[in-house]
Amino acid sequence: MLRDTLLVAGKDLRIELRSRVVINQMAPFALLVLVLFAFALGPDRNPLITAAPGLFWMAVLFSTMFAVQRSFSLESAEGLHDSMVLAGIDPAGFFAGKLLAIGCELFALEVLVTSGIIVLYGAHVKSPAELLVSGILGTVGLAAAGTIYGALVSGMRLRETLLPLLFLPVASPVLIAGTRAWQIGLQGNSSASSPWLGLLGAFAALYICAGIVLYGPMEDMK
Amino acid sequence: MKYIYAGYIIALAVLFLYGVTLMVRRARLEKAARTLEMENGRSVLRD
Amino acid sequence: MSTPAIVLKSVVSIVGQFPVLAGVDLRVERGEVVVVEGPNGAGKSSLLRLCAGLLPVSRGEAQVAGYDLQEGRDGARKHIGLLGHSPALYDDLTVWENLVFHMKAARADPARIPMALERLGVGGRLESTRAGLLSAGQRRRVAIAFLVARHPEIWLLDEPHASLDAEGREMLGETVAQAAAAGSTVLIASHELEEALVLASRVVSISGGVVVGDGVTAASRIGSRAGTARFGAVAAGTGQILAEHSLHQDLLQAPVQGTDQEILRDSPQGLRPSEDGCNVA
Amino acid sequence: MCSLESLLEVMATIDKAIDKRRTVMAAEPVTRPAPWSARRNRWVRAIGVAAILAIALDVYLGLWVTPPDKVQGNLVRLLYIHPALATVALYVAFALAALSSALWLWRRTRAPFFDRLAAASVETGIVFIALTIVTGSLWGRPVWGVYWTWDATLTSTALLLLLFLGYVAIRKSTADPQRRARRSAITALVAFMDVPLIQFSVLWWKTLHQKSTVLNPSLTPKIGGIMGATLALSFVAFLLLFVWMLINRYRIEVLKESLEGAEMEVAIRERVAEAGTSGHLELPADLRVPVSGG
Repeated sequence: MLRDTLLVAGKDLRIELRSRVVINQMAPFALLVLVLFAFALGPDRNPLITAAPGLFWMAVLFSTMFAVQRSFSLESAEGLHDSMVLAGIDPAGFFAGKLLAIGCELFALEVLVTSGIIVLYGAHVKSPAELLVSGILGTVGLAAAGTIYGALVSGMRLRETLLPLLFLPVASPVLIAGTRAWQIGLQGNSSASSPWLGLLGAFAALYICAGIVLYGPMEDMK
Repeated sequence: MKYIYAGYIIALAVLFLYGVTLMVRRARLEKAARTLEMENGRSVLRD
Repeated sequence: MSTPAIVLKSVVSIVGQFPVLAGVDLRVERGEVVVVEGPNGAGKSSLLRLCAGLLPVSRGEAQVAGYDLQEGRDGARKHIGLLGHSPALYDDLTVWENLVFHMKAARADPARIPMALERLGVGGRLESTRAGLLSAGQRRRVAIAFLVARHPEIWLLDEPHASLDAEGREMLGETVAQAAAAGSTVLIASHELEEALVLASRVVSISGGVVVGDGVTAASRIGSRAGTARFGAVAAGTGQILAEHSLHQDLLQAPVQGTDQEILRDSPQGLRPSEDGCNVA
Repeated sequence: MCSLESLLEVMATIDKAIDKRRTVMAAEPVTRPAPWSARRNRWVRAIGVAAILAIALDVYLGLWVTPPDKVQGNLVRLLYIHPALATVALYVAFALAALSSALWLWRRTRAPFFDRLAAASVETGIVFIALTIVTGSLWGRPVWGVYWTWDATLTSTALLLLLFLGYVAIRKSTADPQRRARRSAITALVAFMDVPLIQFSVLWWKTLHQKSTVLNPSLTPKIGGIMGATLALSFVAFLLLFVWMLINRYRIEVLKESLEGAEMEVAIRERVAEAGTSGHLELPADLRVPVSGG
């Protein structure tokens, strides 16, 4: 299974390096979201800073959806999907590979958005540990849930509208916990962050297991 | 107190409506199944 | 004869609400080359995709390469190579990367790739170009090269001649001939009958999701372009007897190797060569 | 050239093959479920009547007989609907949906029954959970002065409603029964897995954020006597109603699928008929040999 995971992830990331969709399109989009939020909340600093954690995770949530849609559009060509199924790739490996690829892309975007927030909003970070840990756990969780729903709707007619409808309610705990963890990261009293990180960790673990268990039946329904 | 009455009335009305629609849908489908059955001379229902 | 390559017993396959296959009976022995023909939407591609395990077996039984398609589908997939309408290539990756990925996914040895690419005339410079830049014909040759490299037991070719030039078709002919000679079974769904019939030893007509005819072609040596095929098959479901008539007038000069009986004897369906040379399935 | 008999013989074999195909299709055994014998129908009707009586009693007791609460005054009367709706929706309907989806996904226990049961319980559950939200916000209105405050349970219930609306969306947009069943089973499981997470995160989000309101509708005040009895009655009443609705909704699902199945049989037969007539081998002109003979 690990073999297939690395194979699929390697392939996705290599395609990404070649086509540079994330760098050319999603990165500017993430920054654009930050700027739009600034317009929405007005120019003065303090509303932006207080809202910064929430804005960060909203930007990450939208990027997740784009990354998932992009990642599953690779295999949308008729022949490709058949050859993937025919090659007998272990479904869990395929899921983990996609998860890994989307996770890396998202993490890169998050680093960009964080620096964007620090620069644009002038937020200064007291304890970066919180940001890093919540960022990783949140990203893994979002990537896992996103991959499950991405696979579920791939091949369906109205997948563009179905994916947000299905994915966003499920991802809400990450938004809530992530925002709280981030707030603590910015304010610095890191003692209070343990329940939120625990929640993010639980979400990530739960959806990774769900993906590995459920991916088999999902695959052979195509 | 009027919120209480509103709460009760809305809840009961919606439940009643849903119950009635269920019964109507079921009746219509049962009839459709029976007519289809007449046409093909054998049952179409699968459990 | 070891276990037959493909055995389908009144197989019904329902996709969405529509029965693409409505009761197909087919038996293909190992090493046979069979052409599946029929009008558009008759279910040719669906038959191939079913054999590849990509369509559900809603009713009936289906065994491919000895595995039952309902339970042991994964087992069967290791032995099956499918060449679909759109070749399975990632546009952003180079030809070489594409093939390496597919070979590794199929747990096959990537070392066979250079040889396969050379055989199909897409080796050398083309290897490092992005698949997106190739022409449709080249992409199909790369897809065929993948099949050659993987060398599965059962080849399922869906419209293989599409977008192939003369040279490409000849290469395809050779590849199929070598595969059949090496004991693989080949199923070709095609409209271009002249090309396909040269390769095949048997024609299956399918229409309306049902196999309506199964005739044997007395195809002789394929080899060079000058191969002829004495067509003794009865195209079932049409009532037209395709009497002894070589495919192309200009091909007559090459003699047909082996006598009638010799050619027909090894055809699995045990055709009765009647005196006046008209063979009836 | 070929003699006529061999030609006729060929034609005969073809027709026989096609006829055989048709008979095989026609004789397809279609299992017929018991048309819900009168006895079973009577049972269903009994449950329905019992549900209506219980609810009538519950309403009567809740609105007029039970004494107003010291703290909340008459507001407490919603206590006899809101918690019952919430518990039935969450811990009966959606739990049942998740359980039957899991059973459907597991190969050994896979049966159409579970898929339909999941569909029926989700749809009924959605009605119940929507009403929970309505009664909850109505309960909060006089207390908080506004219909919606980001109260922990209200928010998480709203999220659950959205979650299972996704289930209905997926179920409606796939045609193939097999694929639809598989997709909705997975959606139900994944959605139900999220329930505890949402509950916790919203609860902590509310409580860790600021002290939760005293009059939190889900914190049922300690009650006894007539009020406790009515509360218990409300649970039984709404449970009965749910069971009645579930059975009917399940029956509708069975009928719908059977009718879909019947149309499919007809489609198969048309396909087979179409095969007999138009099958032909398009050959290049020079190869086509005109059929000669008597």
